[in-house]
Amino acid sequence: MADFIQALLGHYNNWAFILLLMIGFYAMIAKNNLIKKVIGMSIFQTAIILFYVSMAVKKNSTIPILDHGHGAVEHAIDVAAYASPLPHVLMLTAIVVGVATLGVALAIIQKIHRTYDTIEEDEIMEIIAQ
Amino acid sequence: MKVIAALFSIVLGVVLLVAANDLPIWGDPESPVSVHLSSYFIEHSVEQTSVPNFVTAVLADYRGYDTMFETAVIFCAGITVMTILRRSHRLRKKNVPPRPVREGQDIIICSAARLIVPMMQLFALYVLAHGHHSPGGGFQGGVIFGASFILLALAYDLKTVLSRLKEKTMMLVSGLGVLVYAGIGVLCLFLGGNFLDYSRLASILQVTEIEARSHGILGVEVGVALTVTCIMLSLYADLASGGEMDEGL
Amino acid sequence: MIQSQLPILIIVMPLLMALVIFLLGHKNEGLCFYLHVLGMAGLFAAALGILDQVVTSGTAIHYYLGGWPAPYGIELVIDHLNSMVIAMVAAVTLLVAFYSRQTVPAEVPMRTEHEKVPLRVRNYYVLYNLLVAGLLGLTATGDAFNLYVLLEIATLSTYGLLALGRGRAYYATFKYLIMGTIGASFYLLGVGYLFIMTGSLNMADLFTLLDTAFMQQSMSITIAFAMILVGVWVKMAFFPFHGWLPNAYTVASTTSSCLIAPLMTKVSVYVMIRLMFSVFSAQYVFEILGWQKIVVPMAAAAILFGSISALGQKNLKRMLTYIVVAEVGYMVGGAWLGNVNGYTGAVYHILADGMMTLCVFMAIGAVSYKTGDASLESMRGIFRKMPVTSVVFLVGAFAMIGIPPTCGFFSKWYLVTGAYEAGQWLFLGALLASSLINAIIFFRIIETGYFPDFNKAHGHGHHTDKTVVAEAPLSMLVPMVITASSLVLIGLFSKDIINNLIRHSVPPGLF
Amino acid sequence: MEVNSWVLWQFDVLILLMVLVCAVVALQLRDLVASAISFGAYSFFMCLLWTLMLAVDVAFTEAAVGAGVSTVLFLGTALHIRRRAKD
Repeated sequence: MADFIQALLGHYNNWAFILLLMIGFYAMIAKNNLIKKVIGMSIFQTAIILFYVSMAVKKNSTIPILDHGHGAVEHAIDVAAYASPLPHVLMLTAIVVGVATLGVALAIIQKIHRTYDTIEEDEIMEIIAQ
Repeated sequence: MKVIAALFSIVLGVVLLVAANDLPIWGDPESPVSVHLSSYFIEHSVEQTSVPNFVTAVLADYRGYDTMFETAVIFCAGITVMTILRRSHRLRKKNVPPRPVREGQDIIICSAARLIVPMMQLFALYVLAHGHHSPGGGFQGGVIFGASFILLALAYDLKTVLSRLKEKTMMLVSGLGVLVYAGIGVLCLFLGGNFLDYSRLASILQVTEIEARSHGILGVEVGVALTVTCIMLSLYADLASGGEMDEGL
Repeated sequence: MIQSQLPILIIVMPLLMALVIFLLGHKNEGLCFYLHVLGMAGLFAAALGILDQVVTSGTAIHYYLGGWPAPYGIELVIDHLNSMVIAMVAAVTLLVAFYSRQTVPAEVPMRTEHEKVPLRVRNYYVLYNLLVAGLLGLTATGDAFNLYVLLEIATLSTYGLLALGRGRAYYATFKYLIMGTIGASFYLLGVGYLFIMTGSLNMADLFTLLDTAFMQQSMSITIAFAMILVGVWVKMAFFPFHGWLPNAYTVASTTSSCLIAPLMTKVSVYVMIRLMFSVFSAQYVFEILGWQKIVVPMAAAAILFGSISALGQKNLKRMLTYIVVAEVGYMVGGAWLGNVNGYTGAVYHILADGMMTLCVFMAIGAVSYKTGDASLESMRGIFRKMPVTSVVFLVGAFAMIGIPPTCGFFSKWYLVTGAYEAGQWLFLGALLASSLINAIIFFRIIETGYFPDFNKAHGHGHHTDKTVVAEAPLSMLVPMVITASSLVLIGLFSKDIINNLIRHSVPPGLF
Repeated sequence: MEVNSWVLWQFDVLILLMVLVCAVVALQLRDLVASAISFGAYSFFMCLLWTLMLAVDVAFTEAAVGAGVSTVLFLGTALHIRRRAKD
């Protein structure tokens, strides 16, 4: 039992990532309101970012900035003392892509609202079907 | 639909749980992510680029090509939003939903904004310039700079901001930002290196190759910041005014 | 020097051209067009140069961005497979660039008569160039994460180009945006699982790291592969995930659909083939996982579904979009047959289908440009009114059906041979059935176009031509004729293309 | 709990719970403006979480983009359209 709890808690980031992914995915497909769909999309994307960020963590390490400051490095750098920088770099790009998609999605929603005067999916479908 | 969606997301969750089984232990310093490429960056980025912030070094140099397209993505989003939302004078007055009436400008908010905005802009420049040594860089600096304009637009109104920073200038600068980035890359081509090989800038800047990389990173970060500042403001202006550029929130 | 820099030039040239058009083109829309054509012509020349370089040297070109060695920096890898795709993309974009001279000002909604808004035209060309940069970049890259970024820039500009259509375009684009984001996110998630297991992002590096018994048994890697496949399938509108495509492409403007329909799905198919064989291996995909038992019947279902849905459409453009869905089934099925003939057919079909989709979309676009709509009715008597356009359409239709001198025949030949060798009878049957259905569809249109009076005598006698329809303008005819003749040329030179390019790119492990 | 002794795991779990709560609340609220605000809160907690995970650059960006600009963009759109959502 203790092992189980330990395993459960030891991977709690994984749990949260999976839960958020599920929430976001569900909202993207099932929500009727287009804005809610977009919020779901953002949650889905941040969940993936959480996954990448949590894989960069190392035990007993610090942020990925060298604390020697300027100049040449006198002694060897202890790799294990810094969190992995590469996933962070990838996720910076992913955040930017996320906000770009968000902007375009919101612009399209405003345009949909101008055309159909609603942003509820079922009402739009009704208008289109006519 | 809801049932299907719930089913799909549960399947997704279960699949991911199964996959989680043989993932490396969380926080393990010996995991492949920490060992294979990341350790190279931690060990070599200072000696190769003289940038102590590994994230900045990897972002703007080792994977600078990604970042160039990241800037292009932002630029692309700005143009797309502008093209989608803008409408002509003839259609402007028609079909506009009633807007919340603005009850004058609040003196407290306006005065506070006046105080905060210069600080924000200064901080944004600091974040941009100090990205080599502390968290931050072109993107963060640009967003903060853009946010300072958005704050001004929220406190006063959009017209005030757009009279200071003309829309045409704004879009022009956003294009220039990407051009600065790609231009530095092309400059490296002309100097005989590969695309974005900043070490070739050494002959122009009269510094060592390692310092040239550091300066090159700063150069492209400035380009990123220009684009991001202008596009963030333009996204806000377009979305908050429904493409009419007259009044914000 | 310029020889060694060609791989990056093909990507940076459209990016720079987008910025140049953006900065210079806000006053004069004619200037936008000329700059655009100039850029695309240069791009095409560069693409041919790179193709020549690959064929003569016989090895892949590696280009290290920023001068960083392979797994640490990003590299571009151009081999026989993607140099062909690059040449195809460059050719299509150049042809559409010419074609766009009249259609873009006419179709990008200007909203006003008295007040011109050339900004939209300029922005259209900027997005066009960004799309091309994204597509070429994701074709040339050798880095799994870089592929994601470029996929996003390509799709983001696609949203912009599609949303510039009319009426329903916005809702269709929104649907596409949601589906496209799901696809890209799944891809990103799959790459994340690969990354957490191996720590690498470079495709060649991943290939070596994944080639161990531990990795091949790992559940995470299997799921990563599944995620990546689902992500790419959503992007290419493979059968169960195809829902967004017909709506989005039907309501798009003529130029947008001419540009996006031939390119987006084919490049996604290329991405799938690249990931299947260059990140994972043929041995892993076909022997260890053995998913071809599921995927090939899915492809057969896609072909049948696409063809049968196309049969029921009144709107020609919508009909073509369903044919695009069916064609995706051809290529996915071919790639998953797991033998050399299937692979050859799939890769050859990327080239052939790109050109023939372009051909029929351009012809239908010219008809709808002249007559105002794209229904079957608009084709009535078209052979007399627009002879050149109809001949072009005829050639495209023959290629779609798979009649011998055109390229469609050869890709089908290889696919059928591959399906026979693999014993995939369902796929074989679907291929033949789809040819038959395509024949019915296109001969119905040709009949309407060629014998206008046949139906008039039976009740449509009161139908009179309100508008006198003449031939399409020269700027549309020239690219159409070039495309149509290229269909025949690709067919006639199929042996050379296959022997010089495709056979060299066959991954080890296929037999 | 030696597994996570190098961070305050209670704090971590608390923030994770807040993230989940904010996500659900943002999706369930009928008022789109309230929904946008709680999405901002979600982004902010997410950024705290990433700070704890040592991803300072990512957290910085998320604080500026997610909690700042995205929220304003959502608000800008929500005020332009019908504010009540059906679900």
